[in-house]
Amino acid sequence: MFGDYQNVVTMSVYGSSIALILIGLYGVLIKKHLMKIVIGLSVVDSGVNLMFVAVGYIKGGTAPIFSPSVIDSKPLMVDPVPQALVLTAIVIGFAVTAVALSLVIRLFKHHNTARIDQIKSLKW
Amino acid sequence: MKKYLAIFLLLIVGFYLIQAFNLVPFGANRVGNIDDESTVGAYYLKNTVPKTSVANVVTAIVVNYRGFDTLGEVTVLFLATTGLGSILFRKRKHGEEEERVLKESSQLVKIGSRLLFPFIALLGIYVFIHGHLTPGGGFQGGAIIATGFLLMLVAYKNYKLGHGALTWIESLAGITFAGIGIWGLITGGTFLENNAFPGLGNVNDLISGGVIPIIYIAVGFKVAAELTGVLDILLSIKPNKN
Amino acid sequence: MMNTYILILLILFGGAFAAYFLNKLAPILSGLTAFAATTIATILFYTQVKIGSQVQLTIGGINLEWGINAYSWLFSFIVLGLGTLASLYSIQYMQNKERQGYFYLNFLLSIGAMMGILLSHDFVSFFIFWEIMTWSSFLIVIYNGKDVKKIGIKYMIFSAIGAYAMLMSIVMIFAETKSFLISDFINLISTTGFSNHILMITLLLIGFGVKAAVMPLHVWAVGAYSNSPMSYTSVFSGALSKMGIYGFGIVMLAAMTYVSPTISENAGSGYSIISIEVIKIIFQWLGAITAIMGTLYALKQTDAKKLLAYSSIAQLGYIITGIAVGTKLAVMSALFLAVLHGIFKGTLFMAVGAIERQTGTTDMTKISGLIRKMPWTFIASLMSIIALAGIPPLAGFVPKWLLYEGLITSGHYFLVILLFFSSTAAFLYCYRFLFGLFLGQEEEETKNVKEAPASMVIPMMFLAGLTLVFGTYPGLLFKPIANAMEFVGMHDVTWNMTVLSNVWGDTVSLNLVSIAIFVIFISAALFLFKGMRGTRYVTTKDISTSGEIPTENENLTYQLDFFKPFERAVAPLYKRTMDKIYNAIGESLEAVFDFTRSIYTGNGQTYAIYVIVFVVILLIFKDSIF
Amino acid sequence: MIFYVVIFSILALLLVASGLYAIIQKDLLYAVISTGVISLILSVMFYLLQAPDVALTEAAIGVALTTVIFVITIRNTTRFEDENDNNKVK
Amino acid sequence: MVISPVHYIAVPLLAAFTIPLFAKIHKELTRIIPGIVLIYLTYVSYVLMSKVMTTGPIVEIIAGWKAPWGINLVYNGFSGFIASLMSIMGLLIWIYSYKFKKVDDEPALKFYILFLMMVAGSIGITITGDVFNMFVFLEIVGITSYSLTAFYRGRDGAEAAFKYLLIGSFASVFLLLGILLLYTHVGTLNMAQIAERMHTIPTSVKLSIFVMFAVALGIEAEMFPLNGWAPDAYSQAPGPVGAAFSGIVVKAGVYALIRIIFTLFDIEGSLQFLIVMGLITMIIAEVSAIRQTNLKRMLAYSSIGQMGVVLIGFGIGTTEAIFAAIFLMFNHAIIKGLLFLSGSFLVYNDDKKQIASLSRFGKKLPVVSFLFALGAFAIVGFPPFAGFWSKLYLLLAAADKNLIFLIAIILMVSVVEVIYYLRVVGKLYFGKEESKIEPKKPAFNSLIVMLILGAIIILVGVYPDVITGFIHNAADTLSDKATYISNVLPSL
Repeated sequence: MFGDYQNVVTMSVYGSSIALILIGLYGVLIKKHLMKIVIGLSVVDSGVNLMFVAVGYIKGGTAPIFSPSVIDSKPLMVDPVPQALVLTAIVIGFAVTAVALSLVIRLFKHHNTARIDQIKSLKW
Repeated sequence: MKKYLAIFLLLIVGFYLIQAFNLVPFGANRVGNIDDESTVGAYYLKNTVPKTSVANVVTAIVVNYRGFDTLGEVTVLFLATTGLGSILFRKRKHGEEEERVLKESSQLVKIGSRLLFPFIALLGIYVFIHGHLTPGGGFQGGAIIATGFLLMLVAYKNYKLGHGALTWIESLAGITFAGIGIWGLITGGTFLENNAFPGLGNVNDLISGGVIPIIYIAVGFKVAAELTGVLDILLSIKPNKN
Repeated sequence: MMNTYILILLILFGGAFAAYFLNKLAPILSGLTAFAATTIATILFYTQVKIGSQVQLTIGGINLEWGINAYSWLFSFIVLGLGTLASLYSIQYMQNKERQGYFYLNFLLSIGAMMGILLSHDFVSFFIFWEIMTWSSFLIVIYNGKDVKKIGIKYMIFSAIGAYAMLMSIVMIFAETKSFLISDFINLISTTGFSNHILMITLLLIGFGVKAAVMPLHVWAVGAYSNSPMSYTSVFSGALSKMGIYGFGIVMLAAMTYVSPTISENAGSGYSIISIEVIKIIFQWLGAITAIMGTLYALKQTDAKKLLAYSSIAQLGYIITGIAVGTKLAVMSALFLAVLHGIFKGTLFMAVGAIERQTGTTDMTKISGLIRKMPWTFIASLMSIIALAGIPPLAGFVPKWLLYEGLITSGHYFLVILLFFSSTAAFLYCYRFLFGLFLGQEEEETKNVKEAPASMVIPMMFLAGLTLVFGTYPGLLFKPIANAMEFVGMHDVTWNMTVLSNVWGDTVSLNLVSIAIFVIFISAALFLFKGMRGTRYVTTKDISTSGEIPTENENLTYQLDFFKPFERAVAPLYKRTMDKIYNAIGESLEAVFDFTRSIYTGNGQTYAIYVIVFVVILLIFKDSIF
Repeated sequence: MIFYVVIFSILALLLVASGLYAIIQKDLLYAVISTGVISLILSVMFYLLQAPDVALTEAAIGVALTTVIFVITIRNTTRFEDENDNNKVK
Repeated sequence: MVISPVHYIAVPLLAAFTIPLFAKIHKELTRIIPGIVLIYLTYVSYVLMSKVMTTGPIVEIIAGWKAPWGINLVYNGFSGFIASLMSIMGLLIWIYSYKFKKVDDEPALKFYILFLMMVAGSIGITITGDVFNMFVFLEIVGITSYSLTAFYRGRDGAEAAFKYLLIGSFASVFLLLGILLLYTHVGTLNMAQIAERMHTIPTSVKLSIFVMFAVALGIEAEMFPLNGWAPDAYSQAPGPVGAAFSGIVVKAGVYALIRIIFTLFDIEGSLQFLIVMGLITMIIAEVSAIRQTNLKRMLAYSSIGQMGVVLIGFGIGTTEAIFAAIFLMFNHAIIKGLLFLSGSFLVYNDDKKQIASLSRFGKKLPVVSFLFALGAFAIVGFPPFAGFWSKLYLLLAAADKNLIFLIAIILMVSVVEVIYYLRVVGKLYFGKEESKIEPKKPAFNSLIVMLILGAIIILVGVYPDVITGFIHNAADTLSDKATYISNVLPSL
């Protein structure tokens, strides 16, 4: 489908998803602000989701839906399983993000700061 | 210092990720010959239409083949709402009215939202009713409906969400999902088995696929209710007054 | 037979819980329960149980075997005898003290556990009972609530080290023999040699050595002995420490003597440098050093409890040396001393307990002249002290005689010198104990002191009487000892009811000696009592100082700095180096441990970095790790 | 199909750029909107990769709802990553 | 309706969805219904376990699709034993926490729902036969744990929960990546089929996948460098939740890790890896506990250390060692449960949960203190309590493989454990001065639960045969991979 440009597409899909994962992890590891950490986590999630869909893609495949126009021709279809999994993953990611944000709000109200290096009353 | 260490570590992780995914060429056919059924993907592509009469294979997987996952996922949302409620709970002073601390929106926004809301809701409902035929389904439809509610919540300072109604919808949808599952057990089949109706109908009809559309509608309502609940809880927090 | 063993243990353990709960009704009931339980157990044991009987049990897929043999039979005297008498003694001793239920619970548990140890023919039940004994005695050590950290925890740490060394050895033995039976272990040693299993044997010996308070492992003992209630200390020092000796004996005697001469000791093993002889020599010396150090420290004490505690350590040192030397005479003396030490040290601790109960202190600088107030206690103490010092006609003479003879005949001259030195020094603290507490001038504070109640005096007098009996007729004890030695493989032990003999043909007829000394003693006593009529009693306040008023620095009592010149001579030995080393090790370890937890910085991001670092390490080295 | 190649490359570049922006930007509001942009681009990509279901979900949840709850949180905490900047605004 | 493993999941879910409705009828129902469900789950455990012991493993398919096409639940000796343990612990902790909060408080309604789902999710992790389904259950457990950790507003629960969430998100990311890579190579998500096709994956990729799974599940199993969240979460969560963490949630994590290593992968070095990681985890955790002044934190470190020992047991790999490890899991659930439950009464009125504050509580709270001391004695492995046997069996298994060095280290660490536990016991009965803090008298229901746990500890200690039959069966099941595959995929 992409001919000689196969590598470019591979690079841009895989590369951007791995880049998103790494950028997100960087944010989680380095940024001190709790919000930034949660943003980082959601960026990582985006990267992983993209990876799922990218891996399920098949060159020349169509969306796995047997609409009336294609039901008889039985065309090549992309792998539906990663898509189903990623649906679940997105929703779960949202749920976790919501809980994380609520914790951020509570931590901010409690400590009046949102910097993770200042919130360490529990240690050792 | 810590920054460079992190970058260094992440580059190594990235290297190994690339190495691992290098063996998974983009766009290659990993499903295999569909008639072999050597992978689950192939099996689903081959058997979904004849065995479940559902046109959208992803829907069939999400609701039927891996319906158990979806039940768990709906539960995760439900628990997130519950957890949010407990994490952000605060005792209301006696007689204190529940209110969202938002600026009053302009009249234009208010009217626009009110006009838009039914259409958004309708779109959402359409999306999850046709989940087994076209792209979309319970999650997408539910999320769309939740956006509609979001619009209303933002536009109207004291938009009253019927909490009782929300709970009812949430619970009934959940009970429907789990109940259909248990119905399968009661009738001698397996949990979530698609045997509530005698026939599965014709592919691409609105009424087809046995319980799959019903479950997806339940999921839609549930997701909509949960997401709205999350938004409502988050919007009712009193911001700091410092 | 099975029923009897289980019944005995049930009575003791069940009695423990009964005593605990009866305390809620009336404290006296728990004491009575303890006495009843020990008495019934003793009667049952000596009427129903025959040497050589065995029972098999299976628990958790492990085959256990219980039984009694001549060797454990010997030790049962101390456990049951001392247990019964101490529980009788406790009734009055513990009167009006708090938490009696707790005390009797653990008291009976430890007696039951000791019986269990003696009944065990396999290592698993041995270890189970050993641990029950350890923690129940620990609970009594901390009963007072004084110095829990310093004494109780120290005791527990050492016990735990010992017990886990033993456990490690037990699992190693099982890996080798696929059996937990002690007899199989002995077979293993005897068929494959001693030096091939040096690690497991060393570990076992460490385990037993802790309880027997052998030299580098003794630091817990003084605190533990002096901190527990005296009625228990008599059992603790008299019987519980003997469990260490019991195990030590099993390893050293059974394993050593069964080794068949055909096996080359150095055959095919990495440990061949260390042969059985080395182990023996190590323990001979450790025992001797323990004896000397114990004696020297005992000299320095002003607290009667501590004095006795150190003295116990010293006596255990003799026993260890005797067993480690391993000739028939030495072993015989060691086992004799093991039983005898239970008797006289039990008495002495009871006597100190009686004094403590009546006067409220055991500090020898504070009380003196109790001879008139507590005559029975005095007599019991006197006899025990004589036995302890090893003077005929009381029984202490017998093992000393045997030990020296055993050492000399086997050529351990230097050990003889050491032990002789230590037992000479022992006279000093014996004297001090008697003098400090009973003789000398009466203090004002002890004016109203009365003799202890009969239920406390009777056990003391009974035990003191035993020293006389065994001193005159040592053969009463020689018989079971010879049987025990027969059991562990030392055949043809000769003994005589009343006569000690040596290889040079000298004989001591103990009958004659004791009759002679008894006559002398009686007449001297009569003379003293008669003579004392005319003397005047002076109190400590009645001092004539030639017109000069004494300052506080002047030493007016004998008790303080009693042996100063002697102490100065042996001062370098008093530095308590072992204790200091252990403390230093413990503290620095704890500091290191404490540092470790700063890994958990409290910063969530740091934890996240740990995760990534871990992932990176695994990814980079995945080919070599997996 | 050079068209797809170009689209994919542009989308990928945008994705990485907005990812970096979301992490680097000190103003959290912009950072959050940037994550919304990521989701938007992602949903286009999903559509191009023949995953319309996922694209819809990502559009509804990722673009709208996630962004909104982030914004609500910012309202309840601070707007800027640096504590000093927050004071400036007030 | 025949009782089948899916009841473990379906019934709690249905109940959780209905509780908000019942709350409208009567508030009290919100805490009664979870209890009824847990009683039912215990009954299910009883029925299913007796079936498993007589007729062998139960494989249940979901939605009518046979494995590998659908999701299936595998209820065999091992997963069944752990699931039963979880449901019983869940029931006991529910009884304990029955009067935990007034139901008029709104979060109290949520507490019982969250708790019920935490138990159900852990059971789900245990009995599922599908890797992605495991991920979903892991997230259920995660979300409930985060919320429950942050449940109290007075404590630093939110901080602990945030750390937990941060590390937990790492776990889900790595787990997802691992699942994805696995799926691309074998084209299936069913554990049995993955196991069967594992040999087709190139080694280097297999190792990468394994690293991802090991890290993700290692986080849940509290393996050393991944367990920073654990002490915080344990110490800040409400008492019963702490008990549930150590008795139920960690067990699920360890179970998942073990299932992955033993059934899914066939990597030779993974067992040595388990031993080494277990060893490091144990040493660091126990050593960190020694000067801990916060009682709950001390218990948390001890819990982590015990999990390290469990990993060592599984790492040794022989059937005897696995037996010992499962026994240890059982003992740890019960004993640490007792310690957490009684400990939270001891420090109930001290906000900082300091050990110093329970000085001489032996008099004020005799029964609770006694039970705590019993638990302390049992966990350090004093006979005749339950902890002794698992330790003995573990050491025997290690000695059988000639791992002398390992035995020595385990025992040395045990000495450390003895020290810090007995310090607390000493403090409890013989502290220097009486603590000024007034203790909270335990409610009747809590007391009953603690007494039951104490009785189990003594019963198992005196007569371990009551439980060893089940554990033997579990150990045999785990070490037999071929049977697992043929049970799930009979046609292949």
